[in-house]
Amino acid sequence: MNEAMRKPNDFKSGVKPIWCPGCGDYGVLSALTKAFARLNCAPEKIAVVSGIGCAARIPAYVNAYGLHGLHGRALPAAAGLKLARPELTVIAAGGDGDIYSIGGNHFIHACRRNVDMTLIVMDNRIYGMTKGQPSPTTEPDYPTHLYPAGTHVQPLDGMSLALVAGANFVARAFTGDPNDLAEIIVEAIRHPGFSVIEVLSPCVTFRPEEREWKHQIARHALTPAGSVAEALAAVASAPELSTGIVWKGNRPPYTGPGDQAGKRVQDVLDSFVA
Amino acid sequence: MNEAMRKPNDFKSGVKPIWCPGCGDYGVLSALTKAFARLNCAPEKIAVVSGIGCAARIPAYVNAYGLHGLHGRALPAAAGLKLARPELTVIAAGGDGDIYSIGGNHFIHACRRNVDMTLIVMDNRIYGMTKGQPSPTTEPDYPTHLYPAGTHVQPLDGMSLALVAGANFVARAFTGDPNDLAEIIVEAIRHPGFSVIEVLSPCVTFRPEEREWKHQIARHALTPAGSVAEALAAVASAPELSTGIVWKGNRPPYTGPGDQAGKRVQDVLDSFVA
Amino acid sequence: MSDTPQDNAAARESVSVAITGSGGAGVITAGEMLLAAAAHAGWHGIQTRSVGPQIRGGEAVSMVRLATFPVEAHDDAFHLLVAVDWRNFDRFAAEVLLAQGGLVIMDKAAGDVPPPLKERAGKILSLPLSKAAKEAGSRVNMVALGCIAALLGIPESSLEHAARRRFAAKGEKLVEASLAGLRAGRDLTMQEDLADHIANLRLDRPEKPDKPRWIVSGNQMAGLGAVHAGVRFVAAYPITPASDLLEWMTPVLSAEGGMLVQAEDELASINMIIGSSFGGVPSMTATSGPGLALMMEGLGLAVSAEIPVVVVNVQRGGPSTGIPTKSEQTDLNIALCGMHGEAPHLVLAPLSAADCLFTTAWAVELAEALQAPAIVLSDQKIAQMKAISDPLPLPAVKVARKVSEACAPHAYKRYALTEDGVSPMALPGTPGCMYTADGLEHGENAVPSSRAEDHAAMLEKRARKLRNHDYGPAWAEVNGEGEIAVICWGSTAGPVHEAARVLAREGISIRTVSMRLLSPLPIEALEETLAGVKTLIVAENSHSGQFLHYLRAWCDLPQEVISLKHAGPRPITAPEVRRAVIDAIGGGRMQESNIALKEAPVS
Amino acid sequence: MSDTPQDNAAARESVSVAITGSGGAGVITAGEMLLAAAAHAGWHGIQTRSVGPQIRGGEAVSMVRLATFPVEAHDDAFHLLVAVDWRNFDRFAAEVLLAQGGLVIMDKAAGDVPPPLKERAGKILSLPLSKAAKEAGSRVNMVALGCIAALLGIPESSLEHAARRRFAAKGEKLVEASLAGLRAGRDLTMQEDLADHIANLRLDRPEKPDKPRWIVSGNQMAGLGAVHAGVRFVAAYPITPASDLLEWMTPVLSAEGGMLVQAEDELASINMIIGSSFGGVPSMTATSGPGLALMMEGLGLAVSAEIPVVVVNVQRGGPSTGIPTKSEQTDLNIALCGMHGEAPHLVLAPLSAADCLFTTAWAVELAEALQAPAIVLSDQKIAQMKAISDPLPLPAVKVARKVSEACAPHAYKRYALTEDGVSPMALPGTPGCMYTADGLEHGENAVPSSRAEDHAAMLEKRARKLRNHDYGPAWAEVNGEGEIAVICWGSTAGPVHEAARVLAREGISIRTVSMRLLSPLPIEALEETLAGVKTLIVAENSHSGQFLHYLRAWCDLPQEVISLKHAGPRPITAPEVRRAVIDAIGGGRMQESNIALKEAPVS
Ligand SMILES: Cc1ncc(C[n+]2csc(CCOP(=O)(O)OP(=O)(O)O)c2C)c(N)n1
Ligand SMILES: Cc1ncc(C[n+]2csc(CCOP(=O)(O)OP(=O)(O)O)c2C)c(N)n1
Ligand code: SF4
Ligand code: SF4
Ligand SMILES: [Mg+2]
Ligand SMILES: [Mg+2]
Repeated sequence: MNEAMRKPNDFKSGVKPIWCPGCGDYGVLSALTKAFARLNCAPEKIAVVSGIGCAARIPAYVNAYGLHGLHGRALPAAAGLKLARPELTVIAAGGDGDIYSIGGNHFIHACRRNVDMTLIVMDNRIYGMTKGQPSPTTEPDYPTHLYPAGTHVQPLDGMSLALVAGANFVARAFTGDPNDLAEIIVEAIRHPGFSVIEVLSPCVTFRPEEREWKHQIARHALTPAGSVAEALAAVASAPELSTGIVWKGNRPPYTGPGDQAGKRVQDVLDSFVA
Repeated sequence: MNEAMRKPNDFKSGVKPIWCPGCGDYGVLSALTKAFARLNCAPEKIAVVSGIGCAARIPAYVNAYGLHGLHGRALPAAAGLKLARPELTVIAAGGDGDIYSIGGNHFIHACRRNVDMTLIVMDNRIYGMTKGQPSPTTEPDYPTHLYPAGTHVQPLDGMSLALVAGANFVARAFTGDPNDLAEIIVEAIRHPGFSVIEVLSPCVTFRPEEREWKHQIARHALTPAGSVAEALAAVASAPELSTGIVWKGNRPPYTGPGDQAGKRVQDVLDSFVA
Repeated sequence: MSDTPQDNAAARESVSVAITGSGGAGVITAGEMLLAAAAHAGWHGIQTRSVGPQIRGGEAVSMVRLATFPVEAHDDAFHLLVAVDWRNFDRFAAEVLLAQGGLVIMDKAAGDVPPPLKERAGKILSLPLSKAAKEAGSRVNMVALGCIAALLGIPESSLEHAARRRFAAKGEKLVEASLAGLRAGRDLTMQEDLADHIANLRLDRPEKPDKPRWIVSGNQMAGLGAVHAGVRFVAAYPITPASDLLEWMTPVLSAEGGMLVQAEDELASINMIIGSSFGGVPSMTATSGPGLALMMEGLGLAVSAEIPVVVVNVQRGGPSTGIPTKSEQTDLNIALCGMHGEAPHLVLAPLSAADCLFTTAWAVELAEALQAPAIVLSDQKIAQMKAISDPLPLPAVKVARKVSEACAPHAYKRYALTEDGVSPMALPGTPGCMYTADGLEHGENAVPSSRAEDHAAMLEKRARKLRNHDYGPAWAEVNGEGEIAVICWGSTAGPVHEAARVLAREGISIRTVSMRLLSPLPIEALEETLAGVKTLIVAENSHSGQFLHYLRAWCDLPQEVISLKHAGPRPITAPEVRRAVIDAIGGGRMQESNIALKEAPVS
Repeated sequence: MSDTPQDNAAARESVSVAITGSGGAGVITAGEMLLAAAAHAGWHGIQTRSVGPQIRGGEAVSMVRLATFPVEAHDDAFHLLVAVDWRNFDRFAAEVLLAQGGLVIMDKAAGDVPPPLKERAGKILSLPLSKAAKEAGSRVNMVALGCIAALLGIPESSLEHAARRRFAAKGEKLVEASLAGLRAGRDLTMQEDLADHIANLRLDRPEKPDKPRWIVSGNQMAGLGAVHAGVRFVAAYPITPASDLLEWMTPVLSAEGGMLVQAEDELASINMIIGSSFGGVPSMTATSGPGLALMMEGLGLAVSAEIPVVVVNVQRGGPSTGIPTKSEQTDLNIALCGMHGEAPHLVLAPLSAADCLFTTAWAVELAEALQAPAIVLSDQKIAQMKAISDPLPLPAVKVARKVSEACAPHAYKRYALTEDGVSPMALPGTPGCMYTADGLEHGENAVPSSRAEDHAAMLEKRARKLRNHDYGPAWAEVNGEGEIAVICWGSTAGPVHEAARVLAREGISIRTVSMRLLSPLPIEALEETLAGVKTLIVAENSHSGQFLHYLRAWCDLPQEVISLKHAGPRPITAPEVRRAVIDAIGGGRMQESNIALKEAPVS
């Protein structure tokens, strides 16, 4: 393949998505392939790692190496891969349930560990794949089959958690604006360390009212802050559906514990002599 | 037992702790029994729930009901108990590894769920029970047997996470100041919703230098802030070993999803008729 | 029913219909309404579905079997297949086998009939289903249902009843539209020369039941059983195919003064219910394979600390994420042996959708009585099946935990070495009994101990309490006599029972043993039940024969053992069981050793 | 060695010594130095320890056995017991049985001898150990060690060598002090009239080895085996008794260009190594029961997606948190059957501390060759044992994953249905082969599929690749001939081998089968090996007989099967095995059925 000529289509696998017509995740797929084209990555040098959920189906649709693993476990699998194969471009992807609910512990520890990879959270504020139970980002009074009267639990604020936990790049984007999303993905991949992009991605089947998001987005209401504290304040004060990059940190990426003053196998054998 | 006369000793079980002589956890035990005495709780109306670790051994040493469960799982067990038996005073307790590492997901979700109970994190910045591996609060360059050259991973900031995730009461205390700690525990128990107390509790065996903490504590450098953002700023700017209550929120505690518009068993049978 | 499935019965006692079409066509609705109408008219039957991977808009098949007698399982072929379209039909081809000579009805616009079907079909009828729907102002599924009902002889009044129940909440206009569609379908059928087929498809008149029948799913019945038995706290994390069980429970629990909490993950859900049950409230969770895997550490704690909890595990295709929407009986291994250390506990399995009511309630009773975790192994087949049933009585379970009275300080022994192994449990709030429940090995007083003697005594206590309990006759459904026996567990009971019924009519008597209690294995009762059996057919929906090997591990089995097994989307069917029995009678296959197990041929 | 353990041997081929005392007394150090000195002098031996629940400052026992021949297990009684104090000695009483007539040496200040010991002891000697230590400017453990060495006849030069190695890094002053203590101990002993006991305790001279011997622990050897076999990525979460394995690995991996990452929990560690191995790097984790429970879902993914990973599970007492510091063989069930769905995988078990080297390396070889997860079931006994061994050669394993070359777009089939079931795996970076590894059931091209045919084909493929592999002779150590066989697995091999050695000298020949490969069970090889056996003794350190029932589930066993089992802190001992054999020969116990299993009497 001529490197200079890579197009978004070069990054589509041809596998037909199981997504509902109109699902926001199509836009993410499209933006991701655009980003890869802009970065002019070789498809075989990319790996997309995910958990389980509608969003987490994305690896198979990308022409790249993919690992469609376990619900909640995209981040450790992605970290293991990136640490073992540092030359790869590693993307982790999943839904709000996958990353923030069952995967919450890996999320905060990935932020603090700061491996050089990019996480895309496709937030639809619902469990799509299991047909409409509330997720950590679902509003407390939103009625579902499981809770006809709502959960009465405060939603989780993924971006603020990412900031506090130490992510090195934090942004929110909207799937309905795939060029912007592609640009943010490009920046996130380029930025060293762990990058988090929360993508507002409507579930048209179980939350049809999210189709309206396209009219409600506060485009680029978030801009890179000077400190984590400012970034937190910006997230707290910005409109609910704001997009933009809010944080670009400069922590060095984690590439493993490095030299631990050890000996090689052949040299360590002496230590066993009585 | 005459209610007016309960003493700290009434809350000691008589089981001999496995802790090393000089371990900070003795002070937590002592403060906890003092707090119960001040609150004049009936011992049978208290439950102390923990995971696994040196710190997590505390339930058996308290004269109260106790559940010494699984590593990392104190919080869900405590939440289940409190939701099922709301009249009990429920304390969850554990170490920095137990709560922040393997238990990290339950920690953030407990903050956001806001069940009315109190968490005591005995932070010694090490895994004591397993003999000295780094915990999420261990300094990146601290040498251990596992990482002679340090982990190179940024420590986790439990208090900021608690604040962002929605805990309703957040404080830090020092085990070497058991009266102050007892007072903070009393306030935390009295405060509705989920209360988090991070207690600096030296591990004299694997981190002997922590004995010096008693000279380094910035007593009450933290005071109740007016907003979560201010609390975050206070935690960020205060000296590393500050104590004090930094946040008292007013979110209503979660007592379950409440009325979900259902019918009782006898009345629901009709729905099966073809 | 015959060896090669074909369609040559005269007056039908049982008929099977499949309706297929892509998303939005509403074939599931049509199937459910067919079942409802049949139930109303007095027939028995079941309805299941199979769907493609698409979340919405994917293709689907609705599979309905109606009969004059109670049925719990599908036949192995369909007499009538109605296709609204053929999109991706090959995905289901293995699950939807047309009977030789069966009737295919398809929409005129649907395109070519898939070749294998063409070969088997007795007749293929292209009807303008969608056109008629448009003309009637209705939807194509209603027209298809109208056709089917007319062919099967479902009374129009029952069909109308079903339509009204279904659509009443959505307004009279929709009801009228659907009725128009149903009529259009009937009319289409009547215009054709289908006399032969009609004669063949028409069901015998049912006996009118005393009371209106129920339509139940296994998941609903499991929820009902749990709440009826006193479960008041549920913590769970959604997973297919257990989510609808949870969705059924939330409102009922809230009305009964209990609650369902959605946990952040399965680790939280199992530990939450350990906490609530420690507090004295009967507690439950529901999950499926991947979630069960995450709960095993928690279940081990419940074993060691002797805290009753119930886990309803609705099995689906494995391993790993596997095939979430299809059934399988392959979580037996993990349910029996999935904990580290020596961890005796209860494993039960409901035998049918309706039996989920009793078995789940019984699981609650046993868990509470024995202060041990109980795993209920339901599966997608019965959990999401809609089955017609006589109204079910609420089972007479006695749920009672042995609790401790208040006592003098330091006198209470939480893990007292009682004769039956069950020790009175003090609930928080009980004065004087303060103790700490522990997953560390402990002495009678609950204080951790690493002494060999304490460990041995506690291991023995925890095993003894389960071993010595009197489980009564509910451990299995045992029927029939004979030197050939078929043994199965859980949802494979349906086809086994039906095969026995068919064989009985053919003059062949067999013994059937359908196991509900899997752990502790009732070895004595089982060996007694199998006394005199020469050939044992072990039927299960697994690849490796998990059940067979479990039986071998613990029991002396009859001389000849035949393994009838296959995993995956196709369950074991009654005709397969019947064929295995006939082959076994054919003889020439007896063998001395039970090692070189025979595997029954499976189509 | 005799039936009732007593101390009446003449010239000793093997002697067992226990040193006990509370925290800070340094009894563990003394035991390790005794072992080191003996190794230096040319003896064989092992040293283990048992500690109380205290993190520090608790009581401890150091148990040392020295012999003129290689030993892998303790005898069942101790000929010499040295007590620095008696604090909480009852905690260990069951683990430290004094031989009838054995010698007890205690510090003068230690107080009363525990009554059961008093009865068994041939002589009890109160010596001023601590006083002598003070006078020598040394510590009491060195004085005790000096006594012991003198009694056993350990050359002073070897003792000095051990002291120098131990303390050199801490400065010459400490070395000198310890030497002074050792001399003081020797002198104390010499002042007493112990001629009888000395004669009794004194070890035969060893044959001087060609090369200096090693002292190894199972955890070290497992780490060495893994790194030698090519493991370069380890993610793990600390847990007793696996942590020291991890601590051994970190620096070596860093020097070898690999790394060890401490994960936030076991869910993360197993998924991290799945990620790294997907990337092509041989990967491993280590854990114990509770951690293994948390890894089962991940292991299921590795089965389904066919990603090789190795889990070294160092067993400890269960269930739940159990007894973290003591050994047990009860994670067999979970290791074999702990995954949901049909999940064929590898399970191996090292037979001794030294064998951890080969078995772990072999596990890496097999996992990589078969693209499947391998669980290595080590246990606390061998993992933390210090064993004298001839220098171990690095095993000649061939670690090679079948990988795919670059190929044309869309041509690559990750899960191609090859004859041997192993499909070439494309590593990220390989042009043209881009695919998505999946835990959902899939077709050959890795695209998810819920079709019955794909499921059946993949289930069969994943089973076939394990079933058809040629594992060679390493599946077990098989020794001896005879109609009586003892079968065991993992660390129980030590006592079984020793019992066979003793029996051989008594003129009794038995067959021993010590299994290293547990899954897939080598049924044919096993049945061949057991051909002609009339009585099979199944020895295992479990309460319910997990191994026995596993064998029964899959194999035809000999007519008489005797279960020799007990769980918990006391492992199976050689004398127990010998007694079971003698009893079996005694006869009168043969029985037709292998159901009513006999349980061998266990002291
Ligand atoms: C261990 C485990 N628990 C539960 C599930 C069921 N499950 C599959 S996807 C999913 C949640 C999906 O929600 P989200 O991550 O928000 O993704 P979406 O489908 O909305 O894109 C759940 C609970 C599972 N596969 N594994
Ligand atoms: C699932 C599981 N993993 C690991 C362990 C081993 N373990 C026991 S305590 C502990 C950490 C203890 O550290 P911390 O929580 O900080 O408590 P401390 O001992 O320092 O008070 C670990 C890793 C375990 N018991 N269970
Ligand atoms: S259910 Fe929702 S999230 Fe899933 S594919 Fe459909 S629209 Fe998208
Ligand atoms: S090891 Fe550390 S934390 Fe544990 S008891 Fe000792 S001093 Fe306390
Ligand atoms: Mg979602
Ligand atoms: Mg700690």
